Amino acid sequence: MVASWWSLYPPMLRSRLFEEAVARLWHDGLISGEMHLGTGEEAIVAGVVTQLRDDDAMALDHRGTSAMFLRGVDPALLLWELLGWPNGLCGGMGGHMHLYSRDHLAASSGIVGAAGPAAAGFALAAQVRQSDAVAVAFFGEGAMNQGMLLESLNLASTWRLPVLFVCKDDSWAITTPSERTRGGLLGDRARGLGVPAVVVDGADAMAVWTAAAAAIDRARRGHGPMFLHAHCVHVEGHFLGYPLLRLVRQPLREVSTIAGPLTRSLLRWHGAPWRERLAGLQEVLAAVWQTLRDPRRARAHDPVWRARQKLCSEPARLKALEDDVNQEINLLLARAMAEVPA
Amino acid sequence: MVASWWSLYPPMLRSRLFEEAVARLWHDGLISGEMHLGTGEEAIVAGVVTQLRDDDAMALDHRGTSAMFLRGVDPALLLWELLGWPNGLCGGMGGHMHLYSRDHLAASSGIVGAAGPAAAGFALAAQVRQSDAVAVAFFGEGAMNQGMLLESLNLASTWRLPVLFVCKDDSWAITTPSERTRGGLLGDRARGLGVPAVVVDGADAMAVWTAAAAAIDRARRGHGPMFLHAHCVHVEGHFLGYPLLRLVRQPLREVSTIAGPLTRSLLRWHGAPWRERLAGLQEVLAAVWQTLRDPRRARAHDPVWRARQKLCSEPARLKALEDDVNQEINLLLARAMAEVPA
Amino acid sequence: MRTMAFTEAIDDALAQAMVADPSVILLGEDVPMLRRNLLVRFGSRRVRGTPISESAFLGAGVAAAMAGMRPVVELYMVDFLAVCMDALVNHAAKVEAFSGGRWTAPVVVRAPCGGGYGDGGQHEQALWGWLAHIPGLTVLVPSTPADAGGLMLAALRHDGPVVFLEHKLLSEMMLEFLGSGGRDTVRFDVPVDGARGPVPDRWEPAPLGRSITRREGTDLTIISAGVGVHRAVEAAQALASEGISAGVIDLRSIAPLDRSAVCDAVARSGRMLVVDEDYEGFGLSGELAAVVLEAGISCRYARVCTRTTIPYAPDLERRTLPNRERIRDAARRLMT
Amino acid sequence: MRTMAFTEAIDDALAQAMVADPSVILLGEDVPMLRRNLLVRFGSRRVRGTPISESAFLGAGVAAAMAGMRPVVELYMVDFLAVCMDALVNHAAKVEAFSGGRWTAPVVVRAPCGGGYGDGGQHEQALWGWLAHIPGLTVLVPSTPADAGGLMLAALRHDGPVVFLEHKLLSEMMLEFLGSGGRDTVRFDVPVDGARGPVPDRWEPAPLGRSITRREGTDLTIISAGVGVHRAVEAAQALASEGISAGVIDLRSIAPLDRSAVCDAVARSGRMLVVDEDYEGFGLSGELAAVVLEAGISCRYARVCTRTTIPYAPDLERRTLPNRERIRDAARRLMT
Ligand SMILES: Cc1ncc(C[n+]2csc(CCOP(=O)(O)OP(=O)(O)O)c2C)c(N)n1
Ligand SMILES: Cc1ncc(C[n+]2csc(CCOP(=O)(O)OP(=O)(O)O)c2C)c(N)n1
Ligand SMILES: [Mg+2]
Ligand SMILES: [Mg+2]
Repeated sequence: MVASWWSLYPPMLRSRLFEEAVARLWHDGLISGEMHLGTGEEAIVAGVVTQLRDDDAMALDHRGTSAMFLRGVDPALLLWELLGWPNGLCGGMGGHMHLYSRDHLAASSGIVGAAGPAAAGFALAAQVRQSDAVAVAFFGEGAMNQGMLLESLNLASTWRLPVLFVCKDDSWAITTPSERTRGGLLGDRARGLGVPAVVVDGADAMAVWTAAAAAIDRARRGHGPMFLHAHCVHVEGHFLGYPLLRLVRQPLREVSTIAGPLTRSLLRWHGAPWRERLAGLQEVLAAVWQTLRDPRRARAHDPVWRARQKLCSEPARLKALEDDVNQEINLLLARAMAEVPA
Repeated sequence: MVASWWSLYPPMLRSRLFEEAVARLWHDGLISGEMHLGTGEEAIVAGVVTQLRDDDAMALDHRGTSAMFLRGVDPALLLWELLGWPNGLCGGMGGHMHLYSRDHLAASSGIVGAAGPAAAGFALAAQVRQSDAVAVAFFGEGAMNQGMLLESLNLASTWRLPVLFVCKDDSWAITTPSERTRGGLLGDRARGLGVPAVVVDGADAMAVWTAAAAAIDRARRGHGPMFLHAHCVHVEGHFLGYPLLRLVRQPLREVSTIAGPLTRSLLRWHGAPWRERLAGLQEVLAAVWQTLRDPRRARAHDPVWRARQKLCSEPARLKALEDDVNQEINLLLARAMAEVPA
Repeated sequence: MRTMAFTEAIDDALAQAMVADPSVILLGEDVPMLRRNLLVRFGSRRVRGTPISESAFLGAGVAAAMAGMRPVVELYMVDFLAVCMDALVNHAAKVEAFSGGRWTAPVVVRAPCGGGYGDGGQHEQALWGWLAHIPGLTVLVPSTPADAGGLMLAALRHDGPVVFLEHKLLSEMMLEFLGSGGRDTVRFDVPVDGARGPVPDRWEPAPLGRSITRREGTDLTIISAGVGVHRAVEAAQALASEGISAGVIDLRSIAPLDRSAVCDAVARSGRMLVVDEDYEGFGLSGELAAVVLEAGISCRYARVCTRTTIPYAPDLERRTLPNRERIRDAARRLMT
Repeated sequence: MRTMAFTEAIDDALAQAMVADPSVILLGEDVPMLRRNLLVRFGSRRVRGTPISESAFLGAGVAAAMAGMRPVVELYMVDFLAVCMDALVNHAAKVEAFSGGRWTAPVVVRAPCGGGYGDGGQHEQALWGWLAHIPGLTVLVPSTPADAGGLMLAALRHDGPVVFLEHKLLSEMMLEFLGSGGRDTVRFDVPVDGARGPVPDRWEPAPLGRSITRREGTDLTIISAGVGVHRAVEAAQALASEGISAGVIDLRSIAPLDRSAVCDAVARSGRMLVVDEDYEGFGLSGELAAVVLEAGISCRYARVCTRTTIPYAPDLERRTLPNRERIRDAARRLMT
């Protein structure tokens, strides 16, 4: 089976609309705690997950809701879990950072880097059984500084485990620009641990699909792991309510609370010489500016929009498709929210 | 100051004779527990340690006795510590895997990989103080699979810490040949973490000295860490009483105890098909053979012997030198063993 | 006298310490943004952002401390100590012993802890009793802004490793960052006296290993730390209306433990109720039982602790963490 | 009835399990050499050597267990769990809770533990009470070859994560490997009944969470695990000659804890003496005190535990680990 934009656009759109619905529930206060969405990385998730087989496994990080959804986990169970209802996927015990579906061999973790050992373990089970199932690990570029993930790249290569390591590189780790904390190149890093690496445009679902297909095929044939490095943008920042975006979106409300203490502290007696203080201020402002005018936020980089462009030539078919997806998500929400738990 | 064979041979010989004395004490049962000696890696240790400055730091692994000795820690204090006497370097609390000398900013650890973060921390202190002191980390190639060491290579590179990472590659991790557990090349691994790497013949003290000198100079000038990859052979195997060497040295005594259970188990009903059983047997025997006829154990690869060769042209001067060293070590032992604690 | 929020107080005490001692440095993930007020004052040489490499930067902090620095190493949450526990357990805590008392590692590990805002079981653990099991570690759990600042100063003066835990329910800033995310559609059960309060104009180090009595009581002694202290005080107020006089001791320091204060109070009241947000088994609540028995004091005993992995769902979470109702019921049972 | 050495018994039980269940696999550093007898019988697909990457291979073992395998993940020593604790604490122990009871991680972590042969403080820790603090972990500490094999089988049948600790002083093989290294110039204080003993011809799983009474006694109850059990029995024999009748309970399972057996015995004798090679504070000895107090039993209590980092020097090491003399003195004090 090969992919086409007609086969890749629907899952991306479904994921986007589903997560936008989740965002509304979160803003309404119906979902508690942090909420890390995958809006902006749909091309990577869809490009990989849509070609997994029933017996393949997935290891996810704190940002796995979209992967679970596209893997075929009942979306109502997902919503109920996020709402913390007893009828949720995990009975309300896990929440979005701890989504588990045994039927799908899919496990999440809020511990950065944990997707590496987990995927290696799923792949180990397949290898011991001498099946040709594979395991996928999804993680961010920040996780590539976490020892357990580096170790598991080496473990997968020495045992030739059927693992696809997918690095969704949004170039941020919460408020830290990752180029400030990374030595070398991630692809070289993977190769130095024995895992061949490919770079792919994470906004191009077709490119991701093609690269992933080759890697998965290779793994099924027993040739070991691959490292897929895909760049993307997280439209909502690290999580919903991301301070740096709030600063940009509601400057009046947010700037005051931050600017006051910052300038007071900057001007306090005793401390570093001016040069160092201003360098520090520069470091803070840089992060804000980078968020404020991140060119990657332009619509042209939105993977869903880009996929849609490929289909504009057939407006009628496109409209029908989008109507279907819209209706599916609306029905889902209506159905899910109707079943308020006892 | 530059090195010459006349300046490098003495420390190597001193280390060798000192450790041979330690080995005798261990065999006599005066030293308890494991004993990991550095016999065979003198060229690496001497080539690096002899050019450290008073304010430089060392982070050592379980095999750090020789480095402590060559760094100038009172050898009597070392012996007493290994003997577990209250007058020892650490009052008998540490033993050879936990040698600490605050005056020398030298710390050991029995936790594989821990030398990485420790050296980074020592270097961090120097950097914060804006001094040009450096820190050296000594570790084996097996430690290069330990997450914390990989992490600290990246940390050192992003912070441009003055660290010299010295990998003493004897190609064994206890009974495991390291090529079986390593993906990629260690130099590439370091580069993928942002640390430039050089390979050097670990049996050639002069080559090590030259490479280390360049790396240390670079670090002092604020250009960040380097990775030195040096191969060596541990003459006594992983530790004194290394089973695989005993097997080779006292076959009659050792083989019987091992061969019996092994063959019985090999022939038991129920288990893997023959092919797999024999592959397993092969894996065991391979390790034994590799130890048995390791060409690297030939005298020509002994760094101390090789250094000595360079000096044979001046037999008189050489003899005088060796007599001095012999006498020094003998006096040390006499002095140390005389002071039996209350 | 000034009034400050919990985290504000800690950072203010840190600023005072950083002025007095140039060897005090801060490092951790997002520290440049989370401690931006300190960054713009003390510069990026002393206030450093790290990669997500806890084992490396905590281990580095330990060695930097051995080399004379006073590093405050921040973990994003105490739960994540699990990925770098070795640096604390096998190194920081053991340097002094291994060196025969000749060398120490005065590193301060600062970590948000605790639950009540919906992040679930990998992000809301307390773990203070777990850490206190290791000889050589000092573990501090302040419950008010004044104690938070004073104990941070004490931690920086202490000549060994200290774990300083900052409860997220007391930290306006953390709760805003992780809990509400700017929403006014969510509420949290925040102990007001813990989240904001009076602090001295100039910080003095608080005594290590010294508890404080938050409420006098003759019928039973409730012993707790962190948010549990406030829950206990509220429960004690309710119990008073039933004629039960419950005293509340705030340990503040888990290790070293204020054995004498605990023994005195329990010997007098004859009843000990431990309220511990950390896990029930093999932890603080057990140690307190042992301390009292070792002193030859016989008492009635009960504990209200976290017994399982902390659930995500708000109502399950509320029932799992020690709450007023559970404390009150346990106290009533102790009286019968 | 056969006679076996401690480690021999464990490996024999493993072999039986590997025959019965193809999903049982072994992995860890040097496993091909340390378990060579199992390697040549079951092949390198099921008996695997690993890099020195505990976080990766323990984490992989946890996930492999979730995928239906029964992995026995070997750590070289329990002390090194500190570098990979996250896989146990935040994953293996929490999968069942996070998944709402729908998924579990039946991984067995096998690790040598304990001291008495001169490796020092980073290599001789017990840590069983520390591990037992985490909800969801089962922690087993056998003291005889028969229990060792039976508990390993039980661990492999259990539907959750189990830490199986193998005391090095009971393991002829480990002691030869790490302690004597072929020397006949060194001696160790090895409990003979623990190092070698009768084992069944066919292994049956031992019950989890069930202790066993090693010696009956009316004056006081000594509770211990692992090597401590043998030290306690020897001390009890000596005490008998002084007219003190001390019973000894071997817990075998630290978590779950055999509360009823402990309470029954202590209620009868009125005196509890905990002998624990793990650290004293915030651990097993405290939990036992709490268990008894919770049951409303008043008793006299004392504990003989490891109080500090374990020293390297043989005599210091002997005095730091629980020994007969300390046990006897504590027992005598309990009687006065
Ligand atoms: C071991 C650990 N350290 C720190 C954290 C806190 N944390 C949660 S997400 C995150 C950033 C992760 O960045 P990245 O891996 O790039 O993923 P992204 O969020 O950008 O998708 C951090 C530091 C954690 N959850 N686990
Ligand atoms: C974290 C950790 N895992 C395992 C061990 C057990 N161990 C001690 S030395 C060693 C082998 C180390 O090999 P290498 O790093 O190459 O150093 P070498 O002994 O060869 O010099 C191992 C596995 C340990 N001490 N620490
Ligand atoms: Mg990222
Ligand atoms: Mg080696």
